[in-house]
Amino acid sequence: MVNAIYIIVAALGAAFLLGLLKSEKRGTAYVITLFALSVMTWISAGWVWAFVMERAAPVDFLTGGTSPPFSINFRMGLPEAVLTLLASLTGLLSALYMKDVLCALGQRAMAVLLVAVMALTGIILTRDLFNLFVFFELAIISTAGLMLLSEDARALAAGFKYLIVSQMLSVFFLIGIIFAYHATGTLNIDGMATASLGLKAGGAIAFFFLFIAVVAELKPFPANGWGLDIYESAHPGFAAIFSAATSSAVIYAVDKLLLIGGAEWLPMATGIGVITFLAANLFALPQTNDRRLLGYSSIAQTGLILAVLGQRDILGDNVLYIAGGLLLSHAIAKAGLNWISGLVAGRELPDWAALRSRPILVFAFVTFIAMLSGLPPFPGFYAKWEMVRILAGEGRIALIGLILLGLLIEAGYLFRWFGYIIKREVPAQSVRCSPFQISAIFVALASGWALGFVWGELSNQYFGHDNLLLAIPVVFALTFLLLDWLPAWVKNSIAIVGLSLFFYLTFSDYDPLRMIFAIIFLIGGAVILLASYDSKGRRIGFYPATMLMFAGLILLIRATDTFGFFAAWELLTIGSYFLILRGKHSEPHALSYIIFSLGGAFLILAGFALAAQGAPLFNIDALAQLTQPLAPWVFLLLAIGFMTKTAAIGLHIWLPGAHSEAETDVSPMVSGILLKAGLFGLIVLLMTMGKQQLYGVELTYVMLWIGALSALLGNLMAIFQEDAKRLLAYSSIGQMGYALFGLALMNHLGWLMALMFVINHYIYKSMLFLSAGGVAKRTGTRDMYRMGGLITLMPLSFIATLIGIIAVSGVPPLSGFGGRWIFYNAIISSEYRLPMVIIFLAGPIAFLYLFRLIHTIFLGQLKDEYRKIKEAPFWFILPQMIYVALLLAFAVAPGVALRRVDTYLNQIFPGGGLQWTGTEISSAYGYWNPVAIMIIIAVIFGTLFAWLLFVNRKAQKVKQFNIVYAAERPYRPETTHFAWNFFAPYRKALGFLVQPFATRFWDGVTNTLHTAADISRRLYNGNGQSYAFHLLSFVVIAYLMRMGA
Amino acid sequence: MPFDWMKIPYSLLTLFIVVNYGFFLNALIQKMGARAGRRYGIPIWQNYVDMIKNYGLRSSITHGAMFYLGPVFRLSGGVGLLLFVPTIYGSYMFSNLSFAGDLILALYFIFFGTLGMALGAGESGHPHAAIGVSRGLAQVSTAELPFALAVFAVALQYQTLSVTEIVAAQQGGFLQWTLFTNPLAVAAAMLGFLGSMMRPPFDVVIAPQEIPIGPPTEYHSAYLALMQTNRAIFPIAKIVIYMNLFFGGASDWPTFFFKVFLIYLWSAFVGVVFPRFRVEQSIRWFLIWAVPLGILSIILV
Amino acid sequence: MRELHTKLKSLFPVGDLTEQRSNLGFVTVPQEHLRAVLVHLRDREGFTHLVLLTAVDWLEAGQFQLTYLLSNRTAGKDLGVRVMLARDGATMQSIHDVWPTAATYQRELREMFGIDFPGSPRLHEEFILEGWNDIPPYRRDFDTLKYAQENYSERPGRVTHDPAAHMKQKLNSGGN
Amino acid sequence: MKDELKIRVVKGPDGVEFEVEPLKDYYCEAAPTVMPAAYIKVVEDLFNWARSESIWILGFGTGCGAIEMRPLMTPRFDAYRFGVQWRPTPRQANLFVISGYLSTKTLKRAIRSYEQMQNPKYVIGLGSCTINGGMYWDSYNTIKRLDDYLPVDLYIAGCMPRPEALLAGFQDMKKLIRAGKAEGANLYAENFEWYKANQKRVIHDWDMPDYNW
Repeated sequence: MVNAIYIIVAALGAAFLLGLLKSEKRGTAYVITLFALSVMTWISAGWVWAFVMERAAPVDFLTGGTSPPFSINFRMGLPEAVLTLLASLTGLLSALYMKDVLCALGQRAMAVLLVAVMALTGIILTRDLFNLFVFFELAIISTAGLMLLSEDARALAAGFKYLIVSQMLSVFFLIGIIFAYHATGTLNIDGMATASLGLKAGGAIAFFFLFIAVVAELKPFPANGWGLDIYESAHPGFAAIFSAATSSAVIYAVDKLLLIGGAEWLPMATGIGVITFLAANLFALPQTNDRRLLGYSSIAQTGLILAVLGQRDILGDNVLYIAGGLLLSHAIAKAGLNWISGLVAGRELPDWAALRSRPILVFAFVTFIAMLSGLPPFPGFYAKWEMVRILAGEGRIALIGLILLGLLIEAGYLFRWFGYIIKREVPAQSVRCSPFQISAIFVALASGWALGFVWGELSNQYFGHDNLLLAIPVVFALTFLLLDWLPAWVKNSIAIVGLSLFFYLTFSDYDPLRMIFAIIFLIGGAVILLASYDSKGRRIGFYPATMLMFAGLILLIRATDTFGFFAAWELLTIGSYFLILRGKHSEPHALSYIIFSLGGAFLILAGFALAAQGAPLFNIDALAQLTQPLAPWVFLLLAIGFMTKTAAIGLHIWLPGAHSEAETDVSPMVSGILLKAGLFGLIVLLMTMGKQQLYGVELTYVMLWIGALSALLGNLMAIFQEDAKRLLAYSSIGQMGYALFGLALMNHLGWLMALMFVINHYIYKSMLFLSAGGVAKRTGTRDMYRMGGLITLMPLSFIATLIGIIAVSGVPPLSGFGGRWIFYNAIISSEYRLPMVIIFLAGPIAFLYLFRLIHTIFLGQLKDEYRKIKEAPFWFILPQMIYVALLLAFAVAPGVALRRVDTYLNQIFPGGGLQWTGTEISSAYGYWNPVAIMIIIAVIFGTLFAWLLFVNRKAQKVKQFNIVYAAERPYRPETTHFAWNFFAPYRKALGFLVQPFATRFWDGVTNTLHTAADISRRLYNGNGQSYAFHLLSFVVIAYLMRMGA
Repeated sequence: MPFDWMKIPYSLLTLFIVVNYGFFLNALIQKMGARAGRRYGIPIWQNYVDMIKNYGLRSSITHGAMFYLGPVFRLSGGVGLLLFVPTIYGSYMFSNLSFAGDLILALYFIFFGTLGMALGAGESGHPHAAIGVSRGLAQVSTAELPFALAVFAVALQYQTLSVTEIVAAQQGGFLQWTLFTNPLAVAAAMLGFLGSMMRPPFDVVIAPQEIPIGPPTEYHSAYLALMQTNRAIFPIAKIVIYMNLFFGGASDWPTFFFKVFLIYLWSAFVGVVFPRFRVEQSIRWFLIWAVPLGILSIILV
Repeated sequence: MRELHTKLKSLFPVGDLTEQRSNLGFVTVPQEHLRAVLVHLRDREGFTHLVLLTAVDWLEAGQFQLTYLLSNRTAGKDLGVRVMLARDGATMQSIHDVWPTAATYQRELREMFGIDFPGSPRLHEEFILEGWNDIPPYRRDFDTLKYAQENYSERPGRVTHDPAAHMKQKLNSGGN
Repeated sequence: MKDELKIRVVKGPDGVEFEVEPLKDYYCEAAPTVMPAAYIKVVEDLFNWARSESIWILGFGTGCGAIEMRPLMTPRFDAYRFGVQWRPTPRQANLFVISGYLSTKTLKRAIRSYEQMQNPKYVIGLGSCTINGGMYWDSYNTIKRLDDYLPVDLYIAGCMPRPEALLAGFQDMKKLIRAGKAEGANLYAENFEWYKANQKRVIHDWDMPDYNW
């Protein structure tokens, strides 16, 4: 093992050597610089290898054999090794990245860079306070020097402000060191820790100075205006170092200091951290400048890590895993993002759309923001999970709330940014980059995924969770990243075969209830994917996203513990987000989808964490063992989380846009399949936890009301839509309301009905979405009133829609009736009566929008421009016809799917099931015979039809204007087709019910956040004096809070 | 249960009786309306003549497949509705095809004809047809609500969804009828009944002066004859449900004729007295006057 | 009515007042002053309502007489403003901007009399007649009988009686 | 021809332009045909009886005679007892009462409505104006002989005939129908060219297909 001192030596030596070179020898100088950085990286990597693979023990050593301040006290342990590797690697990559700049500026710049990296490694390695101070000073000066590398004129001012603030901090630091040395007689950190500095006279104030000086380097709120100026004006290569390496080093310094301070300083760290995290994220929300946004995000992330360090009293040894995961995620992602920002010409966020010309950069961007947002399979995700789990176990609920809120805001602006990249117009100036720059980014990308794997392995090792990157569905999904160069039809075939094969291999694993979901997710997904054969070309990005969603769905039903469940939930959320974002105008809708989904996911996370009470592995079934007073809260959190996915009323506003703006074959996936994930969650929840009471309120009763209101308002809103797919989307809200209602009834038949709805809704909603999508594809519009009379041109789509609406409306003989029949039987045996009134009202309202759907599209008057359109593409029709067959089959023989479930439900709700005698199905109250119904209706219908054919055999087929028109004739089809605002009288009577209250509420929330951020942001006026004042007031406030107490 | 082929002729017999009674009753009610206006009104056999005439028309047109099927849907709905409910209580002969399903089947099958008819009318391309359907659907969405609530109240009261069992529970004197045991539900249902009979004040759907008779504007000849047949069957089929649920059912044909007549008379009586509501007025009317009764009946059961 | 006439006379070169009743009078104004007079009457004298706009064909004089009948609702007075137009190429300025309803009257006059009102909205759309292909039918030089005989087939056997003689004969023949 | 009936070029959603010819694309072009009576005489007799006892009048009043029809619905005359009723749509009507003078403009609408009725269909001319022009004998826009344009089964003379006369006319109409002599629709189909020529002679802006199905 190479002595760690050589890390410092290499940098210093190289810097010294650079000074000797003639100024023309810039190439040589650059090579020397790279070499030095490589050596540093190599040494650090060697140490990491030693600690990880050979389980080496940490090494302490002193330079020169004397104790500080006359020598330097170093320690090399696993964290130090990793962090030095991080710092030096970032330095190396940034140097590569800044090749042009460095060569232009000459040796001195390279020397400063080397010194900066050296100083950072020094901060990480040193174990004594004095040298910490020295390295800090070095870092500050070299940072200020590096600032000048930027071509930005503001960099000079920013560097100067930075110097002012830093010198103030240095003064504090020095004073602190003096007092501390005076009190303990040692400069060694561990020595001070054992000497219990805090207990000594003046020790507390000494530590306060030390602590505040280092923490202030982390740019805590509000003393961070200067930091932002640096992020904004520095060269991106340097900003990467500043963001990734510097903050990591300083964080580690804080960590070391906290060792001295002991437990009583931890709350302060947490407080500062959380406030910084929240405030910085909030301020980032209205940012339009990319680098400033990155700056805010960096500040926020360091704040979060500080808060985590502040929780080390309860996190214990896990702090390394959690803080490390967050820190490395942050460092890699920020370095990567900063590097990418150097490739983008414009400084506004939408200018980043330029990245679209290079898919690999888009992929890198996604990876980085996923790492920042703590999404699987990256370290941040594991860290988030463990952190929340442990915090919840110790009852630190408020802290969880604040952190999750901050994460949500962060995800909000990051994904908004991603939306810009995917959806905004590509600016004229494209991405310009050298192979060096690309390789730097690529290394960050690769290490991000590698760390994801490492953290997954660690998670497996320590907490018994599965490594997500080893789960077969996820691997299958990620494989499509590599296969993206293949034509779409090949990938589609692979996807279909993959889904079917997975089902074939695993179908024996599922109980009847899960079986229904497995069939819908896997086989159902494969059927919908048939429609994807219609797309030509390569369809970059579609299959990884789709398969990621399906991977999430599959893992969801296969999950046995809460971690697996939650990870699957997040996976399907991200996958579906990417899918939805692909729609032409879906940018804002995809954003609201991801925000609501993540919000819901965080509630689920909190719920699971609360339930686990700190246990690392918590089986889902164990939810059943929860007791008062915990159980109802867990139930509430989880229920709201799942209801976000089923778009229960109030949480529904993301759904209409997201489902209607998605691509034609995506809409059925997200509507027919994805919504079921929420229902599955609710089923699991209700199955394990049953009825819960909170403050005397039966929570399932509340759900009953929510379900009923969703059914009513979803249906009501659907009838006022002009857009076919929006109508279907609102109808989904209503249908999910029914299913929610059925589940919340908490009896055998209610559940059976919900499951019947699950199956039915999958079939007919997928079919209707495909049909509407096919029509929209042919007509080029989704506005129903522009269509009309398409029945003769698109007969198969019409048949699909016809069968679909009969099934949705619940009219016999199709399968929707079975659902209604079970529904009635279910509510008779339930004691809740009032919410049913609402459901009853909702029922007939469905007819209104269903009729509108079929009438305004297929019936009525055909328009001029659509006279020559063709039937929807074969690949859209094929799945629709499969669904027609399925619906008919399911209508005649519902028992095939339901009988086993019925039996299975007896385990949960004993008794109250159905009797299946022959073809007749009966309950305690009534009976029906689907086969008989079908035959009777078919016979009656057939007889009458034959009779009409006979008497009417000479009927003259006429055309669309051959109508009686009060003795006039129609003028144009547009003015003859009664379609727009079809239910005008209804709006007059009940329109007041569909005021967009929920939309207004959520708009209000977002606006409030934005306004608050906008007002507070004026703190940062760019004035150095103000910043100094902020810093002082921060110190004073911190002092008062700590010492005054 | 093995299927009994005798059910078929029996059902046809019921159908035959009900069609004739329906034609008779329609004419009778029309005549009574005329008498209220001091006219003689149509001959009692007029509806038969009209139907024969319509079958006898030599030419007809069609606007397309759905237009063609509309009346078939309509009449199938009527016939099916009739046959899914036992007509005469305690009679095997006139229990029809009620083995196929219970009350819920009948309730949902009501919409079968409506939906098919609406689609057929829609394909005619006539804006008045679409306007009529729009009005009809809007109105029926709240008119059905009190009825649905009442049905539910009755089902709760008797703890069954089987029509036969509901009737059985009402045997033993007229005081056992739901009318007396659960008057609120009956009141709600009978108000809802008005809304589904296409008579004033709820006949804006087929407003002849304004949107020349709405959905059937384009229908004629044999189509119209089928629809007329349905107009004879459908109200009776519907009234049979009301009779069975609320008025003790009928255990022989005279009782059947009498009760059906009285229930039918109720809508006719209201119809000749009141003018017409606009759609949003009738929606409000049902929500304000009928639905609360239904809710009360559910809560108080 | 007389004061009004006096007042008008002091402002515009209007002709004499023809008083039909105490509250209904007619004045003639030169074509070029019509607009000013109408606007004055509407805004200053309270004649806010254009009751009708019609024409008389003075074939012999070679003139059309346009009558703008205005009403003062509050005072209960009506005033007809007349304008004489040359019959050949009859053109009059449109007043649809003073009273929007005038546009409809003007359409009718164009169709029935062939008087042009340049600028009036939808002036050249058919108003009552459809596919008219002769001179405007309200012009007195249009022979409606001849037109009817030429265009519409007659049923033979139609005879015309002098009503007085016919009735006398009928009564004398025993009242059958 | 009206603009909306002229051939127009439209662009489909796929960007391909094509022609739309409203009179061909939006209207059925078939000519009316003679519809034979039922093959079996008894059946035809039954139908004729039913037709005569169920006369549905198109609710379309053309002239001042329209006001004479309204009293028929009132208690004083009560035409319903004779099986006569009014239908709001020509599709369901059998009898078209031309109730008074018929301007050329209304004639166009009358023709359209007549053609939209189903075979067999009957026309009654009410009042002298439909017979020989009546008091509109010299009008520039009123036709004088209805039977030149539509096959009239029965005229009711008078200016105006009172409702009683109409009732009597209906009874005569019934006799004609029952005797199988009211074959106006077939007459119209047989002499279609002649009727069309007459119609087009007076209707100068013919803006509809030759036969309005």
